[in-house]
Amino acid sequence: MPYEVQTPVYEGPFDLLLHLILREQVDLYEISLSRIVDAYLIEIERMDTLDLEITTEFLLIAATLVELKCKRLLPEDADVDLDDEFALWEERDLLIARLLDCKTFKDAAQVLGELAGVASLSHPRTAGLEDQFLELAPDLLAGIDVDDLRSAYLRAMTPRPKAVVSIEHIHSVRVSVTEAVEELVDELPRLGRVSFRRLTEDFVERLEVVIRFLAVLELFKQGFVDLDQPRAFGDIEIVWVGSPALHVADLAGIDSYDG
Amino acid sequence: MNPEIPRALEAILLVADSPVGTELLAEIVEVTEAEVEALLADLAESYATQQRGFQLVRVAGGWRYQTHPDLAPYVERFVLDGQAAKLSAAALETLAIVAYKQPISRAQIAAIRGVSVDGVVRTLEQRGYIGEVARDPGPGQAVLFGTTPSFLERMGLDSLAQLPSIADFVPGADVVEALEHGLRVEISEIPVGIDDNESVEVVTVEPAPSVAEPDERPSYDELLDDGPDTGFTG
Amino acid sequence: MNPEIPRALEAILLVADSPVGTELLAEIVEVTEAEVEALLADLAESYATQQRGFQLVRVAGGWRYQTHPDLAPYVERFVLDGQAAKLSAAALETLAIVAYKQPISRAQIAAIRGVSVDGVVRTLEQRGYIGEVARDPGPGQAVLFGTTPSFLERMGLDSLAQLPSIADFVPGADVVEALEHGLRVEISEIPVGIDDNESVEVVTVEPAPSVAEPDERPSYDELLDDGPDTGFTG
Repeated sequence: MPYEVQTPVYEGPFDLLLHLILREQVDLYEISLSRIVDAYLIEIERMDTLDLEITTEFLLIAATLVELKCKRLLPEDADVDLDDEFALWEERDLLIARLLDCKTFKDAAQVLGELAGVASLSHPRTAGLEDQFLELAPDLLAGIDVDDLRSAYLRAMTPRPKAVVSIEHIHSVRVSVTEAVEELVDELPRLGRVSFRRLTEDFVERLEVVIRFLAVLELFKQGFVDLDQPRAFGDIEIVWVGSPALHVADLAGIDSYDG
Repeated sequence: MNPEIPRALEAILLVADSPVGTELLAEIVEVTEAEVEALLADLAESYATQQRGFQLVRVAGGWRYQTHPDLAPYVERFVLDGQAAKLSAAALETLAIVAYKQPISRAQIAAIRGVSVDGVVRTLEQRGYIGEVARDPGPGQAVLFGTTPSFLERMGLDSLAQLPSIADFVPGADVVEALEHGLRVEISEIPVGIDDNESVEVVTVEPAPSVAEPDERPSYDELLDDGPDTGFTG
Repeated sequence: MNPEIPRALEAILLVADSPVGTELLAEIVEVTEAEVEALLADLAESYATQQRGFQLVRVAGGWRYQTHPDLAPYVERFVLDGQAAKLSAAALETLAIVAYKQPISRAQIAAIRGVSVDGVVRTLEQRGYIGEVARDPGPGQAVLFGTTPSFLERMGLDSLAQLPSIADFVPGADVVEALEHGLRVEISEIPVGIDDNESVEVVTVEPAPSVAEPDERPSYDELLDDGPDTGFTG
């Protein structure tokens, strides 16, 4: 069942997360991590444009959130590595710090927007010199080089604003995590090491990327791949560490997800 | 003082196509900067008193003529470009970061915004609102950006000092609390009996048993309303 | 009469780059041409009485603000000082468009810039930076401009091929449309005398009556698919 996308465009993962957390601010103690995580994942799915770079950034935050949530669900007496736990707390604090930073500048941006709005009501005079004075000027091209010419051209050709009305339908994508896992089990042993971006570069639907991401997490959980993210917000490296001739039948049950 | 001076100032500013600094004006009309300032203030006031359709204002470190804001509807009918291209939310956020944190590198802006900012930085640079002001002394020699006089003009500010203090925008304790609460890792909420908690993330997104109606897309709003944890505890 | 009207006239004439005709003014402020004429005469007189440094005068093609002739020595000093003695941003953009898109007609440039460019084109021509290189084969036989050898020399270039590449830049869809539009106007809608007919260019550039919603523009995506240069070669 296709539906129209009406959600606002989120400028980034922090933007979305802030929105999700702060909209429930009225009743602070109603805020639940699970609720936020799920709403976050749903919003990712609802996004109507697929820019892989941006998607990846959203997914990286999603991974942190899911990790926080998993942590919450683990029994206390489980065999938890203290270092891991501290790392997770650190990650959470870092996330909060970044959200606060993001919020600060969002609010500042709003004030700038208001200033710019007021300022744009006044138009400056730009008519410049009257012709008889122009002739006096010794050299009108003084200090102008070809790079200035190039930037002037780009400035002149830069699109003027226009209303963007995007009423696209998201086509229902029939993918399941199981299918994605099957594909990965086929692809990954051959590739050995691959980045998540490479792995999803052919996809046009955001949902497909999300499903692949969940499939990668599934394989990670079952110990068939190692994940590495060398740089914050960078790409995720996926390394196959399972047997080279694994069959899907060897995998533990996977929940299917119909989109 | 030569009675021509205020008239000369009017004439010069009429042909200027960007704000002219007091210093240059003083040099041309050969009076002190303080006198120029006083004369311009008088002129600005006389236009205001006479309810002229234009104003003389101080912006981006100089003086310029501009239309009175309340006439914008008429002017926009005439100026085909209409209003200056509206700044997107992304552009405004990036401008705010650059304005308050300058000099700042592209990577630092991206770290704050949480998204790649290459496109928006390029656009702002093209429009002349930000520019390279320095190079990072470190190994990468990253370009460091700062705001330009055009930025001040766009914001209608005389100088950066007129920007509200960044301290005004630091979120209050309520927001901090909300964030901490929202992201708390709360052991006490562990549902009993879930020791085999694999695919947590998958299950929570998973809409009820959709096997029966494979073609029907579930409504996620419903799921949200029901509370996301239902799937586990039920 | 609405007391805003004379103020609106002041504002419009302040932002105008070239003289504005009574007819267009009357249309914008929604009074008769005779009333506009009377109001402008009053304004001109009030500036004269108050001994302003500027005048409101009627020249060929309409009304404009200009500096009072007896202040020329100050303006000249301002020009010679250097700050104003270079091409304005608008003029530089026009020159850049001609450099990169030659041969190109005045109407096409106006369509890209969104304003009448007659004055600027004349200045650039007078300075010997651009010149007529061809005539449009269409009925209007519009002059097509290109840069001159002396301009190339001035920029330190041996040939146009040495201009910095803009290969990775795709003009906005509305620019493409503007070009298409400019060409169409020139060939099919303006039979003769394009040079004298500033206001036609200005009016035709505007897509639809966007007075009420200046931000709303039609989608030109299909045009973009044709490639950005279609407008010129067609």
